Amino acid sequence: MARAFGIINSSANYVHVEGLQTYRPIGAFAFAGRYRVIDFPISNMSNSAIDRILVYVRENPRSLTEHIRSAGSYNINSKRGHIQVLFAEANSSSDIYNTDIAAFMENLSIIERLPFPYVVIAPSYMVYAQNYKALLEQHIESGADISLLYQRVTDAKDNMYLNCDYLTLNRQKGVESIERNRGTAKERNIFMDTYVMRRELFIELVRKALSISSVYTLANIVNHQCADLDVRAIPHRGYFAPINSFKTYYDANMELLDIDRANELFDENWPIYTVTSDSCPTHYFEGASVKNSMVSNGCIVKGTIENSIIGRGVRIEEGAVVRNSIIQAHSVIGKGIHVDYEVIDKWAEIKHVDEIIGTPEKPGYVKREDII
Amino acid sequence: MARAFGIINSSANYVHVEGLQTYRPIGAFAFAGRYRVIDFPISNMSNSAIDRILVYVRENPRSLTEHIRSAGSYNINSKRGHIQVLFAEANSSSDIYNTDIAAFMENLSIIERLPFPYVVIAPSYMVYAQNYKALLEQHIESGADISLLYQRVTDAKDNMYLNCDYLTLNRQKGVESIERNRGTAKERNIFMDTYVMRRELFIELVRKALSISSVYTLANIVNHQCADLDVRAIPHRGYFAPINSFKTYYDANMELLDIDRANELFDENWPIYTVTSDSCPTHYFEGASVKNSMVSNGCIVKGTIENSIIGRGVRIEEGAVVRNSIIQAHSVIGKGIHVDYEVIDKWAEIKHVDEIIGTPEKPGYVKREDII
Amino acid sequence: MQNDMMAMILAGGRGSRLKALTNKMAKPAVHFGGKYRIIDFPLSNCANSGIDVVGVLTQYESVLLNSYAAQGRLWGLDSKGSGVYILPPREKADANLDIYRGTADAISQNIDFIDSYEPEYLLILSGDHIYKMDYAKMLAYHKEHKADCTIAVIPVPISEASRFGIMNTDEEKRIVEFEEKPAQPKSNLASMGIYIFNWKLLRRMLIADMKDADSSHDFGKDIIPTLLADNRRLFAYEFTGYWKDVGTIDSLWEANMDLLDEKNALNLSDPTWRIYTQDVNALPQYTSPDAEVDRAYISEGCIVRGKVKNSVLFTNTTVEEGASVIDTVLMPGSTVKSGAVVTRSLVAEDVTVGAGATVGSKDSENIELVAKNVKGEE
Amino acid sequence: MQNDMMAMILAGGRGSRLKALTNKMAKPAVHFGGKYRIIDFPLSNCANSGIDVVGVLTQYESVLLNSYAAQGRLWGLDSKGSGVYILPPREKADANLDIYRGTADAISQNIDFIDSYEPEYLLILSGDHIYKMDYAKMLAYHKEHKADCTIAVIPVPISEASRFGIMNTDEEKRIVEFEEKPAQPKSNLASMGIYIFNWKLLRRMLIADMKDADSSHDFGKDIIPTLLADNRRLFAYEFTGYWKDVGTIDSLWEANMDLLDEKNALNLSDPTWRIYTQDVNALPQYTSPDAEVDRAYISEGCIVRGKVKNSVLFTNTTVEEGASVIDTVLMPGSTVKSGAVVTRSLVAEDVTVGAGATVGSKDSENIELVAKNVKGEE
Repeated sequence: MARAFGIINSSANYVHVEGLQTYRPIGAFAFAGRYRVIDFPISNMSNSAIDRILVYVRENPRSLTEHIRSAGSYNINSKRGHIQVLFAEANSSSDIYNTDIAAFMENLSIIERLPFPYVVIAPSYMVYAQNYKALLEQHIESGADISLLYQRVTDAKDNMYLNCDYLTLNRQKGVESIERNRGTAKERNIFMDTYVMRRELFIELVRKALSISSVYTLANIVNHQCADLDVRAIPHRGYFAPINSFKTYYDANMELLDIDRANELFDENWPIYTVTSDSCPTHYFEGASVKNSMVSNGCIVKGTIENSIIGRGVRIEEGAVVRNSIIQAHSVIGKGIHVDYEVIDKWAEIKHVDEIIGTPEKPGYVKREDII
Repeated sequence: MARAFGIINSSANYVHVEGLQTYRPIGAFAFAGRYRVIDFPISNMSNSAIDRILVYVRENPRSLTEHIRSAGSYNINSKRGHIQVLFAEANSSSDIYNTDIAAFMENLSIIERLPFPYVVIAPSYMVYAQNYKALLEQHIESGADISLLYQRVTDAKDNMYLNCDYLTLNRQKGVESIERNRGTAKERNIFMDTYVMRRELFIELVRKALSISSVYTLANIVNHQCADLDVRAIPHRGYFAPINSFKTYYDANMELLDIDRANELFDENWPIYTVTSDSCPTHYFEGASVKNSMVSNGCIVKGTIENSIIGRGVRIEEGAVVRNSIIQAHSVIGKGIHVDYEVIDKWAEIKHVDEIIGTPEKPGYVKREDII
Repeated sequence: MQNDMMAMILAGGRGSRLKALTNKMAKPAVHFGGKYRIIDFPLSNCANSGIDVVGVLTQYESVLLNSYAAQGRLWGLDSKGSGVYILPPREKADANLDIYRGTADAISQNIDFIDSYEPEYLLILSGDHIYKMDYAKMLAYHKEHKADCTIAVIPVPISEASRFGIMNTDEEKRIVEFEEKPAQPKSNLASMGIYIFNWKLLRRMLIADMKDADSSHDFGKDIIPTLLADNRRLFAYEFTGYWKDVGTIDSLWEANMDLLDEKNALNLSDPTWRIYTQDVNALPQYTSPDAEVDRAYISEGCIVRGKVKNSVLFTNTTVEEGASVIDTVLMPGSTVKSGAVVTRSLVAEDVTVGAGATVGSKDSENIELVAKNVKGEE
Repeated sequence: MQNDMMAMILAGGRGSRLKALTNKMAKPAVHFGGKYRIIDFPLSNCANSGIDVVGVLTQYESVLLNSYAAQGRLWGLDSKGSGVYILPPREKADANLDIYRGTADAISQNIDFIDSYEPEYLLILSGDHIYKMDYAKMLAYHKEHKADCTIAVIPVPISEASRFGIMNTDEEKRIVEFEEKPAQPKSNLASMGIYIFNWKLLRRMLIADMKDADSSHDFGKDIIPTLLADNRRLFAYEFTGYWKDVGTIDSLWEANMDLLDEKNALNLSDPTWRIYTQDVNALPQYTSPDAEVDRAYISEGCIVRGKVKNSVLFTNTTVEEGASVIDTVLMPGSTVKSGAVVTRSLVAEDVTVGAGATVGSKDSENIELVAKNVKGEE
């Protein structure tokens, strides 16, 4: 039995991933073909023996609620453990009030009844592997009030980090502030939106945040308390991808075609769980071709696939050529059609055009269930 | 494999059960101590081999989503079957647009992909036992376009039926109209908000409803089509309780203390499933007393219980007397306190007063988590 | 139970003609179709047919089969009131531990288990066959014909009929005669080893059969002939889909190869009749920039850097640079090292074909079974 | 596995002193505490301690136990990578079907099963005891002491110590001697039959033990003494909570009665350490206007119209009008008909005490076991 419960937090209301986020929160985005982004934080928690998890969903809860409905898929004991979705039910009137703090406040009695002294808070919109048990031990040992996880990057001007926060640290790794990264410096300690603290302190911060400002987020209140509390930063190494814009989503997926990079994230001893879809293996017909790609099960491939990531149950018809693209589950690329630099959302069907082509700088997007 | 899928519909937006409904939709109300109202329609479907069920939740989805998260609790094959919650995600701006039709429209692509020719639609806010397999067979045999379930009552002026619709029938049990029961007549064919029809017709009606009026409900459009379609009524006999006001909630529960009446609803060959809470048996201490009551597991009873329905994990302290009341899960009645004609919501604690007493005509209500 | 019928799967076969593959596992646990095991088929059929309770009668070297089939969750058979129960022979108050003496004896020894569910009908299945069948439809047929026993049959070429148990029926499909491997078959309807019995009747017959010293306690040899002799109502239920007994290495290879056909009759991708199996934590299949893949059936977790043609690659197999895999089945976790050439072979689970090695031949009569690691170039 | 430890529960006991209760079920399946079975305790302890994989070694008349314990869902042990596996004796490629020859042999015969999970540590439990224990804490203790084997012990009154296996320890709790039922006990620390072993070491010892013709293949008689003789690091882990071996009708009755104490040490209502069991579809307990209930432990589905005092009523029991149930345990589904008086008794599952009958006496030395229907007035 772990000493901590987990909270998986939603992206802030200023983050909006064009296209994809219209249909589901970032946590429910397909990632690496057969996974969803939220599989990573949940697996991190499950592997760290955290089996009581609250998932805050800011908007469009359906797809995420559907995806995580069974704790059993994540090797979490289905009696002892539980993945529970927190909605912000009362605050739908105006989006600026729809904050993580408001949702925690609304569900505070649930949090107060949990018999765990610590809480680990992780984002549902960032992909990384991290042992939270080790993080918790380090936190307890250090005596800090709050520990924050960060990654030191030397390309902080990159698109990928523009919607992130960064930490300003003193020499003892004390956190002096949490601020939005505006891309004004190359080197930054990018905050991974991951917190460890005592449950009591967490509850105190939630109450305090609301007393200061009705639109404060958890990051805001922790930043506000940096001077008064012992807030420390703990570095993370290895694969890290924040998913907070359309381009970072595309790039983070494509990066996995470097199999060494993918193996950084997918370690045999740190399983990433997901919900099974019971698809059969993928069937390559005579004349098919596939190179430098990741293809999920249940596909029917008669055409050509290159440098692409293909979700479950996709059909690539004869003569179709798919390059540099992410094709999500159950989509169909019709006969002879060329697709290049595109993200094709679920259940779409490309059949009435000759080609649909984006650019490396600005990949295209085809909406869910669209017929083109 | 059944030929139909199921939809469990939410109560209309003009229904509001004082107190209780602030916290959860009617389907999530505690009923008969250990059940929730929605356990009845789900069990009816499960027992009828309908294992693909869509549950439309109009508001406050959390408690209902939590309750029904595992199809396994209802003896529904967890691969083949599935209980899925439909939210009306886009329509939260104004409550009048928040209709069942809007939610079905928003989730139409899910409904269109289901491989079942028929749909059974049942309410999440009415308690009754009904074999839907038999209903479906009768519907198919009759050749009707739509079949509606109703109960003939002779006390339609009673509170219990005031928020219901009633059917006007011709001599062939053809439905001429569906109208709100205003209590102007004693005898009425109370509509049990239960429909059987072809899936294709259902989809057609959803589209048509929106083309006529943005605020039309399913009942509205079926009423509108009564002249054009073959809509027939099928009578139901046995226990039937619509839960659509505070008083009907109280009365429907209390009625179960007549054990013969309770046995009408709880038939050994028609199991009503619910989610287990893993409570231990109830412990009656020396000096306790209990008469004419239903008590769930996990309670600690040191005082007296009479004519009451007690939820799981309730504490009745020494000298406390509970009469004619519904005490919901995890509430505490402190030493020596008298409670009479009350509905006490979950996790409440009565400890600073001598008594809290309602009347048979107007039972009192104590809010969730209140300390009194 | 949803439809008053429970199923018992006879899964005790040693599958001795599958040789090395069944050294450490019972035949129903043998892998098939890129990611499945044979027993996934009857179990998924049960789940999809609305059957809640399944008993699996195991006998020989069954720890792997037992712990696999015990995970009812895999087929959704883990709801309240539902389950997959492994039933090996057991010691009783009044009898010593003994093996099952025949297919009927396996059921007889579990009468108390079956009774505890009070089924109206009992479905008896074999754990050895690859097929998709809706047992609910067979039950409807059984009820419609007011049958005492219904036996699923499949038409076989009359030339091969003498290899099967053949049912001779009248024009109403009532069985008038059963012949085991007849030299002169009168019909081409072969028994698929799938029976629906009215439980009360079968129960009586099994109790009598247990006491019969001359009985071999077998459905085909004892129970069915007795029913016919008693003039009971036995009906044949004709099945016309894909059905295969994968009893030899060649037929197992063949059944896998069938999946490569564009219009293969088994159609594992039909979303209305899924075959469920154990999910593995594996990345999607990865193909390198140099991979060549043509006519193949490939599952998750595979890494292909070489050439794959006309082959079935099970979960987590690896084909390294410059290797060729042709007309071959690679069982889970097997590896073909760089430059190796594997043709017309079936490579067993976790087996490695070393770098540069050559295995199998395109002209061989039989399929090469590669059951042990093959040494490569040093 | 979450903590590198898997558990094996020895559940083969015939429980012959429980007589009629175990005619048709193994002892671990015996009912306890109003709604539980004995085996719910070790299984719930495993679930609550974060153990994912549990093997249950069954032997005697175990169809009920097997099909009960196979439902891993009941204890949440049904997640991906998790499970409860029933392991009866089985036929192998190189050995005939044979019963388990002793506690150690039961583990030895399942080495391949255990190996397939590659555990670092193996937890061995008995399926016969009522207690709540966090095995994760015991494992932490085991690691902290760099032990080869850790044995849970409980202090017993020194006067009773000669009934137990007694561990003599040094001041660091290292076990220096083990005595089975010593006439002159040197310590009061009794073995609870709960062991944590480093699997690699135990595996070697079991293989040696299997070949030893003189061994009785028992942990207490063979494995532990050999470890001590080898000067291995064995430590005692002291447990101080409620622990009871319910091996006789009297002790089973007593353990049930313990639950009536206001401050009973077992505390089944602790929400942080729930005991999980099979849920039944039953209404809440119903009491009629004439019911009298005082000092009782009553589960769902009970109907009380008479008097219940100082008694434990299991799920779905009925006490009719005018009946009295005093100092008694009513097992599931039992009925006390109108006017009957039952005192100091244990009424077995589904047994009916007829109208007006009198059973048991308040002065009897032993508890009356009512294992068959008692005829009432005509």
